[in-house]
Amino acid sequence: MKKFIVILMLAVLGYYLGTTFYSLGFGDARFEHGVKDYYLENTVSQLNVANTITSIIVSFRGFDTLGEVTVLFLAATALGGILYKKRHHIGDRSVLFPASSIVRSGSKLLFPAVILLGVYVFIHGHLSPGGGFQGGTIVATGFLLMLLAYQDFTVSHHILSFVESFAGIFFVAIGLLGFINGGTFLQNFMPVGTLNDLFSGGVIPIIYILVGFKVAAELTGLIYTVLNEKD
Amino acid sequence: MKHELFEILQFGIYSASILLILIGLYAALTKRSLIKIVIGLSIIDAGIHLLLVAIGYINMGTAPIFSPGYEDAAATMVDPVPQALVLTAIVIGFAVTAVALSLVIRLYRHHHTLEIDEIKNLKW
Amino acid sequence: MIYLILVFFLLLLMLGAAVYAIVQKDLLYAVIATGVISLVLTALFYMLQAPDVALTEAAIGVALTTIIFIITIRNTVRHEDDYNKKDDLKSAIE
Amino acid sequence: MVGTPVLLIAIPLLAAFLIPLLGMLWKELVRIIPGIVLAYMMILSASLLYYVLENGPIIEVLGGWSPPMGINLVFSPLTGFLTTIMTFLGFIVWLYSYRFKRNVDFEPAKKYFIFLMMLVAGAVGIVLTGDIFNQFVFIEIVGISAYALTAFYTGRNSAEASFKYLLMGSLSASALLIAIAIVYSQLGTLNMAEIASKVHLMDPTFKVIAMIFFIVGIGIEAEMFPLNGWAPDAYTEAPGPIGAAFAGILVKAGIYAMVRMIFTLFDVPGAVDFLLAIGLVTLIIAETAAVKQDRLKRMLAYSSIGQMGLVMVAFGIGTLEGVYAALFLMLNHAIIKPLLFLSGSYLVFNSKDKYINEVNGLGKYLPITSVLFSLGAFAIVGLPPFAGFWSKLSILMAAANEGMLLIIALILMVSVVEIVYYFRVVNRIYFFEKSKDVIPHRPRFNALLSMIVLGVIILVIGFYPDSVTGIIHKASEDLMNTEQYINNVLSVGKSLTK
Repeated sequence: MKKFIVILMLAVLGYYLGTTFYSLGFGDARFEHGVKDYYLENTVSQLNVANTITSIIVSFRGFDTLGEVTVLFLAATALGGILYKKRHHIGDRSVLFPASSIVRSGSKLLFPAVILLGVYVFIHGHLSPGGGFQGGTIVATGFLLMLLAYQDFTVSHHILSFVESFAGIFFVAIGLLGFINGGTFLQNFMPVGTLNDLFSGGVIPIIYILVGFKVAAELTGLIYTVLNEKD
Repeated sequence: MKHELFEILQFGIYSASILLILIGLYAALTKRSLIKIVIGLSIIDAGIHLLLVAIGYINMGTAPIFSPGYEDAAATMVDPVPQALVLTAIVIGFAVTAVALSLVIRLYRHHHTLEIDEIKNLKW
Repeated sequence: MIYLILVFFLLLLMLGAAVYAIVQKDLLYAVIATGVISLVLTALFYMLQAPDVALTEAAIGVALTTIIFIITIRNTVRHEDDYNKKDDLKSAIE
Repeated sequence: MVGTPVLLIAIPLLAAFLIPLLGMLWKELVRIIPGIVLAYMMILSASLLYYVLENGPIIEVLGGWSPPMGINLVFSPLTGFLTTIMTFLGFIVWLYSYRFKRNVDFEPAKKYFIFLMMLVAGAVGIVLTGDIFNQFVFIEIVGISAYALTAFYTGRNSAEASFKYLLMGSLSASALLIAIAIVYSQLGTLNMAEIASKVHLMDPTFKVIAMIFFIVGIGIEAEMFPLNGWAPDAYTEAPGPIGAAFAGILVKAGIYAMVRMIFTLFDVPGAVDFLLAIGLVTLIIAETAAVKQDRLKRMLAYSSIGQMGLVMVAFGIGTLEGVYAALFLMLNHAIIKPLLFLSGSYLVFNSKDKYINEVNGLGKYLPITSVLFSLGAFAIVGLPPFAGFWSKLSILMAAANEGMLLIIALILMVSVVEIVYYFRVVNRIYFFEKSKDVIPHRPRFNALLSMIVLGVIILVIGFYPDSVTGIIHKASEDLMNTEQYINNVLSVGKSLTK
């Protein structure tokens, strides 16, 4: 009976969603002068950043990213809080059986390459697709690979929380620095170099590298907490 | 012929994302196992992200990146704003899923079962 | 034309993976199906000219979400309507 | 002027990132820093509100990009009024729970204070921001810290209550995202002021459907009737002071988001009557459910939902007096309900299931707490000398001007129901014998101080209401005329573009 009501409700919801989005049109410009035209013009002229999405995320809507980084910080802290166990009986790693030799040798080889890729992605955030979030996640998967392959590979919680806190503090500090010459919070106060070279876009690459460090440290800590959960 | 093909593409992507949302909602509301409910939630998220990006697509558009050869291709670029929103939404969806799964582990620690009916000792 | 066929194939694959993820009783396969959905979504984002989002979906949707689900299954129960402790995963392997 | 509105959100974030570090140096710092930060936020928002009441709203531009392009914060009489209430309440809850977490060892206590500070900062963010997607991000911040706080105790039910809350919260987030997708695809902008000015260009069917998704999304946060299944469980399972924080801060932000969306963003005519209808349904269902409860905290939770229903009814009347009455009721509810939660949690401190009959005869053992609890009970019911009387009177007058006799009858009937279940508890405190196995727990000094401060404010508003009515009149005018809101925000845009 309950399933029938749910299916009925879903049919109604699907009908309304369908009619709305089909009549909404696909692939044609629906509004004449929206916000995107301003963004597309000004990423090159005022910020000299090649990747428009990075300039939107860090400079035009930088406050969103600050909230975004806080959401990840809160999720990592919440995970630590919810799965909290007394210090003395932290479970050993809940990996069922030791990794086979292929995984062990392979991951020793792959680990530096994955970290290098992650760092490359978040350093070139403002030139090529990618950025702080993507690069940080790739670095976290690198650490995950080592955590799964080697039982004795441990990541010290102190270093992780140091990196995480320092990256967060510098991000807010750069935001506050925006006030110095009469500007506003998160304003781009650095000179904006030339388009398509590494040091273009003023504050934007610095903020995105900090976000990359923070996301990498947070997700590694998050996975480490969940992984050491064997009760 | 080109425009007619494009209509089918539009129909396909919109209906796929709406179907994903409906499948996810069905799982979240009717399935009994907690992990299945969280899977349903992440499927709803996937559907919505596809919907948001499909909103910003412009016919024959290019990616909104001014790489060396495309400095002045601003006119034919796809709308970058929904992509920026989806990037934030994906990370938020992941954070909520991680918190949900930690709660599932905590519930399992107490009740040693993942069936939502056995855990229902909070009444309306 | 080829482009259209490819997109339709990917859409059908994604919807099939979604239904499989819901119906499958063994949670491990259901979670892998969720990973497949994210994988296909990455390809679709790439076709919709959204490279940043494709990279994020690949990094977070496929890699980390699947891993966190599998670790949770590792700590709780493998089959959907199963009550006993989680040693059935070891028995299933031997 | 001590600073700009953005510091209200930037400083708590900075402190939240600092606490794990400083916690390693000296354990006590983890308890002191949130207090300093919340006190600073309270003083800053009070001084900004004083400034704004004199010379018009402050529009804070972020990232150097003028409003329609960048994100902006709007510190107007309405948002300033709500921000000051929330930061004040955050400080009171911190003061109450400063020693409260002594028995819990260091790690969870650190997280408790971080989540409390982020709950307040997120709610302030929801109220101040002028951008719908930014509001969505802040709703998520408040959401995650609320899930973590609900699951704080390692008891049997807290994880389940938190999971149910998370399930509803993520469905609301999905509904909000769909609504944002529809609005953005039609108007090309995410800024509230520009949406309000361009909304007439939108096709009416899209407008109604976007509004429905918005109402479903924000309704879960603002505890509307069909969507507040999570609220009673979350209030009861959360620690005592957090129940007060939920009732005082989280629900206010939800109601503000709902009202801003209905009054300013969309001008769909039927929305205000819908708000009236939903508010009435929420009021009646919650109050009747509250009578049946035998646990103190669940009863307070239902009463809080009922009060929010009454606020929605007041907003639903739609006139200036209606909005004035609603804001006055929000202020009173934000002061009285936390007092009831805080004193109530001391009355049933040592009992596992917190039954009401464990409160018998505590009048002799916890004199001050029970006096404060009964003061709160008299105030919320609306007896003359206390604060609640004025707000209920203003609602009845607003309804009378509109000739809604049915609503007046319903509100009076519900007040009678409230009197029944509150006085039932008060007379148990004083006129029943204490049973042997109940061990009263004397509140510590800081908890007592925070409760007394709330009690004094109730008396001050009760005897001298026009200390606050001036602010509320300005705030209600600020909400009613949307053109002024649009001109303020977009004019800053014109002047700033270089």
